[in-house]
Amino acid sequence: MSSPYLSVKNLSREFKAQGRTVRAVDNVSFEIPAGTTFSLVGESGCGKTTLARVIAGLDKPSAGSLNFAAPTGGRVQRTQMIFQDPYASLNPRWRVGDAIAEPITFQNLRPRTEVKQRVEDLLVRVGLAAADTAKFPHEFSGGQRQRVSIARALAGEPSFLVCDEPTSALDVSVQAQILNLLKRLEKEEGLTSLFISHNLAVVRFVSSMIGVMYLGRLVEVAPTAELFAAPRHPYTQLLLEAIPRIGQGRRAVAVPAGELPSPLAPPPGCTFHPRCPAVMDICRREAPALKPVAHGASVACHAVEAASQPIRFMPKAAALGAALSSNLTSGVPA
Amino acid sequence: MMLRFLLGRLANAAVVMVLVSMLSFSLFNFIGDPVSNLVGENATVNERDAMRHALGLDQPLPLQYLKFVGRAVQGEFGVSYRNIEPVSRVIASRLPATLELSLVAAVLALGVGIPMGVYAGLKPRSLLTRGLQVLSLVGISVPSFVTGIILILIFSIYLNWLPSFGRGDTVMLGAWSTGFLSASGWKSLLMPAVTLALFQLTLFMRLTRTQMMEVLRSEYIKFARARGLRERSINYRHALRNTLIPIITVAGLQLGSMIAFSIITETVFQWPGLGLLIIQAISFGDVPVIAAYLLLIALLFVVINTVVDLLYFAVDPRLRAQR
Amino acid sequence: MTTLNASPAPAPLLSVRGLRVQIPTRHGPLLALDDVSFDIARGEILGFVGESGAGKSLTGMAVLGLLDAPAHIAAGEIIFDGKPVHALPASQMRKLRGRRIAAIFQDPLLSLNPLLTVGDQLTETMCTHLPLTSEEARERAIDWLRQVGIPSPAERVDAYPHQFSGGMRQRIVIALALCAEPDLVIADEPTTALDVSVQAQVLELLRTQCRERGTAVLLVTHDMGVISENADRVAVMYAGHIAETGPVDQIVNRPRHPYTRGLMGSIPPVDSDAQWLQQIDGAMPRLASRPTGCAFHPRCAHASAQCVSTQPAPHQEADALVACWHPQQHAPMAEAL
Amino acid sequence: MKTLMLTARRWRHSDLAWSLGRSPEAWISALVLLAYLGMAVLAPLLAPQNPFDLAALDLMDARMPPAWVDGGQLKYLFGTDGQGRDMVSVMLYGLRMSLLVGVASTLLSLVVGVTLGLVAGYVGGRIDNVIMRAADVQLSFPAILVALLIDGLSRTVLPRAVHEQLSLLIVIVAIALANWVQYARTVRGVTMIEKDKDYVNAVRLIGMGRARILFRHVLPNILSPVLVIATLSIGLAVLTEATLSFLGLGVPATSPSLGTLIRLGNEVLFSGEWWITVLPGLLLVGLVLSVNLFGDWLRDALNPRLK
Repeated sequence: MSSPYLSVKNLSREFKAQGRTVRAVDNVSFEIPAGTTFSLVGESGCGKTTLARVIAGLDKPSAGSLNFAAPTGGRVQRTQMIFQDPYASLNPRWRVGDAIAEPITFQNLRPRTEVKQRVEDLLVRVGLAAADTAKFPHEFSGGQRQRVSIARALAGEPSFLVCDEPTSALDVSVQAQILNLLKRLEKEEGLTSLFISHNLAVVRFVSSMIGVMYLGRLVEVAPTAELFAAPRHPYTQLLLEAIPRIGQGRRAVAVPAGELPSPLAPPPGCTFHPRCPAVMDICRREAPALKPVAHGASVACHAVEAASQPIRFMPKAAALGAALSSNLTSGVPA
Repeated sequence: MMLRFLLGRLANAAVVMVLVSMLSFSLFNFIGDPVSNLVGENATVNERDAMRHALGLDQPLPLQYLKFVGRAVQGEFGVSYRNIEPVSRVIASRLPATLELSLVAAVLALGVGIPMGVYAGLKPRSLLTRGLQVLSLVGISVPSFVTGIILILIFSIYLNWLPSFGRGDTVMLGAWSTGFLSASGWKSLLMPAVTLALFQLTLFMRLTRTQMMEVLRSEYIKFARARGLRERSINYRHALRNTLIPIITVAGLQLGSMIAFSIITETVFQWPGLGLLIIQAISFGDVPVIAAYLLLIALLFVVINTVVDLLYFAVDPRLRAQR
Repeated sequence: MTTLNASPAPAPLLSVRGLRVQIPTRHGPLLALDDVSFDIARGEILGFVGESGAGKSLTGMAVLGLLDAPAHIAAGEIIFDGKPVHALPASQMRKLRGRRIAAIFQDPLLSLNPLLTVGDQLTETMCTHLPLTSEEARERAIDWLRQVGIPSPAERVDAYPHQFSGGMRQRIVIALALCAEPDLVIADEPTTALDVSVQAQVLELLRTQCRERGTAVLLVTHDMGVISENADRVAVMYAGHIAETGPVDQIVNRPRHPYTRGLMGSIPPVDSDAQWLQQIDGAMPRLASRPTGCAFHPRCAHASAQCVSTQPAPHQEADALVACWHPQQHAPMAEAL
Repeated sequence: MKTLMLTARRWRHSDLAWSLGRSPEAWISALVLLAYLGMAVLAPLLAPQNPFDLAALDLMDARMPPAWVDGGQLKYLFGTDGQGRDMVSVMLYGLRMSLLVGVASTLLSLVVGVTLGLVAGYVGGRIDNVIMRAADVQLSFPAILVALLIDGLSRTVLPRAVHEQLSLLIVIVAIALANWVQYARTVRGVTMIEKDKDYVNAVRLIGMGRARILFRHVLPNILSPVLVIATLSIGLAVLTEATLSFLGLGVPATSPSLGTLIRLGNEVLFSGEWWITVLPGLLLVGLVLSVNLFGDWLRDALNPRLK
C-alpha cells in the first residue's frame, strides 16, 4: 500500500439551521493512496457533497484535519474539481477557450505565447475540436460541457481531482463516454482523486476503494471488489439489494422498512438503527466506531462487531425467473 | 415558531423606528435654527442663549434625543412654525382626509386591479386582455398629476359635473371629520380617489397577471389537469389561491406608499390632507411638521409591514405548521 | 405503417398508430414524435425507455392530451378502449383524464398543491369523477392513504404536503392517480427524483396496486434497471422514433437494434467488474438537426446506404418489432461485449 | 475592430434582433425613443425661438392658442405660454431637461445600487444586513417622498443663491437616492445565486480573490437584469422629476422641465389656456410610455425562461 496521498482525520462540518446545529459531516476519517480513486457513495442528505467541498478547499471544516502528502515527481499540490451540473459549471458569458486558459494564465503555468496552443491541445485531448475555443457554453450539449470542465480542470495541472457526481445529470450513453475519458486521463496524469456519487454501479467502475456514508457518518470502507463481494454493514447490503438489476426480470426485493430520516433530527446512537433488522439495545444508545475488519475493509456496526463472521442482514433477492411472457398472465405478486 | 417569527418582525420594526426617529430628531435640531425663528433675526446673543436654555438645546445630545422621543411618544412635537399650532393638532385635523382618500383609492385599486390581473392571466390571448395591457401600460406611464389635470379638464371645466378642488362638506364624528356622509363629500372624493388609485391599480394588475401565469405553468396545476379536475376549480381553487399569497406582501407595501402618492393628488385637487400639509411645510421649511410627518409615515409603514407579515403567516400553511 | 400481428389476445386497452407531434418554431416546424405506434393491453406494464429528448414523456403527454402549446398532434390516431381520443374536444378529454387515464409526474415536491391538505386533494379528485358524498370521499381518502403506506392516515389526512418526505409524497401522488379508478396510468419518471432505497419501495407499491386493480401502466423512464424489473414489455425510443418494442426479457437480454445494444453496453454493471464501457460515439441529434433516413445511422457501425436514405419500418423479429434494416442476430449480450 | 465585427455579427443572428423585428411595439417604441433623443439633443437647432433670450420675447404674444385654433398664428405652432414663450421651443428645452435629469439620476442610482447589491450579495453577513436594513428604511419612504424631503430640506438648509445653482444636482441626487434600492435588491438576489454556482467555485480553486471573481465573472452575468431595470426606471425617474417640478420643488425655474411647464400651465388652467399644460403633458406621457414599452419588450426578450 503506497503511502497515503491524502489523509482525513475526524473531520466534521456543522451548520446552524432553524435554531439547531446540524452535523452534516460527523467525525469522518479515511486515507486515499497516491494515484488511486477513492469514492464516497450514499443517498441524498448523507453529507458526501459537503465533505467533498471541504476536502477541495471550498469550505472550512468545523473540526478535524486534512493533510496532503508532498506529490511525487516535483509536482505542486493543486486541487481541481469537476461538478455535477454541466449548465452551471461554465460561465455563460465566457468563451470556453478563455475559461480553459484562465487557470493557466492566472497561475502562470505556461509562458503567454504557449497558452493558446495548450488550450487547443486540451480540447482535443478531451475529445472536442481545437476550433471550439471561440464558442460559448450554450453552443454545447451537456456531455460536451462536461468535457470542457475536464479540460479546464486539467489546465490547472492538478495533483488531486475531486469529482462531484460528474455524470449524474447525463444520459447513459454520454455518461459512458465521460467515465471512460475520466478513467483514461486519471491513469495518464497519475492523478489521485475523490469521486462522489449516489450510483453504486458508476462507483464500482471508477474506483479502487469505496466509502459508504449514511447521515454524515462513514459506515463502511472497503476495496471495491471486497465491498461488492462481501458487504458487511446492513445499510450497504440494503443499498446493494435496492438497485434494480438488468436482465434478471422481476426480483422479490426485501423492501427495507422506514424512511431516510431528516438530517435536522438524526436518530440517537447509530443513526441507522430505526431501519436496521438486527437492531440491539446498544445501537439505540451508542454510535459504533469505524473498526478495521478483514481484507482491508472497516465497518461501524455493533452487530458486526459482536458476531464472529459476516452476517447476512438483507436476504439476497431471488430472481423470479424470466420476465413474464408477453401473454399477460397475472404475475406472481411480488 | 409563531412567537419567534412575531418577535423577529417586532425587532425589525423597532430598528426601523429608531433609525427614523434619529433622522427626524437630527432634522429637528440641526436644520433651520429653531431659536432664530422664535426669537427673531436680530436678537442679542444672550437673548439667544436664554431661549436656547429654555428650550433645553444646550443639554448633551443623547439627553435631548431621549427627551425628544419621550415627547414624541406622547404625540408632542412642538409647535408648527407656519400654523403656530401644536403639530399634533395640525396633523390630527388633516389625518382623516388623507386616510379616507387612501382607503377609497386602496379599495378601488385592489378591487379592480386584482380581478383584471386574474382575467388577463387566465385568458392571455383575449382581446380584452390586450386592451387591459395597453391600459395598464398607459396607467404607469402617466404621472398622477397629469391624470388629475385631465380629469379636472373633462369633468370640472368641460362637463362641470364634479368640483375640482376641496373636500365638499364634511360631518364631524367626534374628532373625525368624514366626507362619507354627504353627497358633496363623495362627489369631491371621486376624482382624487381615481387619480390616486390608477397608478396602484395598474401595478396590481400587472403583478397579478404575471404571478397568475407563473402559477398556471406549475407542476401541481399540470397534475390537477391530469386528474381531470374542472377548469373552474383549477383556476380559482388551485391557481388563484397560490397567486394571492405573494400578492399580499406587495399589496401591503404598495398601500403604504399610497399615503405618499397622496401628496401629489392632494396638491392637484387641493385636498386638505397630510399630503398638502407636508408640501406646504417643505416649501415653508416648517421643520417640526416635517419631522412629525416622517415619524408618522415610518410608523404607518412598520404597522402595515407587520400586519402583512402576520397575514402572510396566517394564510400560508407552510410557515404555520412546521413538521 | 404495418399492422401489428392480430394476436389472439383481447383488443388492446390503448393503441397508438403513426403518432406524429410537431412543434412550430421560428426555424420551421420540428418533428418531435415521428410515426410512433404501440399497444398497451389491460393490466400490462409497458416501459418507455430512451435518453432525454427522445420523446418518451411527449408520448405520454400526447395520450393524456396535455401537450404544452405550441406542440400539437399533427397526424396519427390514439384509440383508447376502442374509441379515438386524439381529436376529442377539451371538455370530453377532461372527463377521461383521472377517471380513465391518470398520470404520475416526476417531482413529488412540485406535484402537490402546497396550500391544500392531502385529504382535500384526494376528496376533490374522487368527487369530481365518482358519485360520493363528502363523508364517503373522506373515508376513502383515509383508506387510500393507508393503502399506499402512509403511517397513521386518520391524522395525516389533514396534513399539508410540506409535512411529508419525498417518498411519502410520491405515495400520495400514486393514491391521487389511482383514487378515481383509472384503467391506464401514465407514470412519467415516477422515481427518478427519489433515492434508490425509497425508489424500490415506491415502484413495488405502484406495481402491486396496479396488479390488484388490473390497471395498465405506461412507465416512462431512462433507467433500464427500473424497466427490467417492473415492465412486462418495453419500447426503446430514439430521436422521436421507436427503435424496438417487445417483451422485456428479449429486448434486455437479446436486443436486435444497434442503438439498444449500444445502450445496454454503456450501462456500468453492478454485479461484475468492467474495465471499459461500450461507448456510442457522438450524441442523439437535436430535433432541429435530425438526419435523413434512420436517425441513428450517423452513430451506427452497421449503417448502409439504405439506412441513410429511407427510414426503416418496424418488422417482426422473434417476439419483438425492430425498426432497422440490419437487425443484429440474436447473439446474447454477454458475447456482444 | 475584429471583436466589434464579431459582436455585430453575433447581434444580427441573436434571438434579440429576431424578436425585435417581430414585435411591432418594440421597434416602434425604439424609433420614438430615438426621435425623443434627437429632439432633446438638437433642441437649440430645432427650436424656432430661444425661450431664454428675454429680448426676443414679446409679451403681446402671451397666451396665444395653437395655430390650428382660431386666434392662433402659424409662427407659434403650439401657441405661447404666459410669458409669451413659443411652446414648441420651451417644450423642446423642457424635454431636454427632463431627459437629462431622468438619465443622470438613473445612472447614479444604477452605480450606487449595483455596487451595494454586489457587495451585499457576494460578501453577505453583517455588511449584507446593514445594506438591507438601510434598504428597508428607504423602502418605507416611497421614491417621491424621499426626493421631496431631500429637495425640500436642502432648500431650507442652503442659502437661496447656492440652492439655485445646486438645485439641478440636488434633484438628480434626490431621485437617485429614491431609486437605488431597486437595483440593490435585484443585484443582491442575482449575485447570491451566481456566487454559489460551480463556475465561481472552479475559479476559487485556482486561488483567485473574491473581488477579482466578482468583477471578472459575476458582474457580466448580472448585466441583463440590470439593463432591464435601468430602462424601466428611466421612465420612473422622468416621472419623479416631473412630479417634483410640478410640486414646485424640482429643477430651477430658470431652466424649466416638462414638469415645470405643466405646473405653469396648471395655474392658468381655469382661465381657459388648456394647451399650456396639456401639450407638455402629452409630450411627457409619450416619452414615458415609449420607455416603458421598450423596457417591457427588453425584459421579455432577455428573460431566459420565456425564450
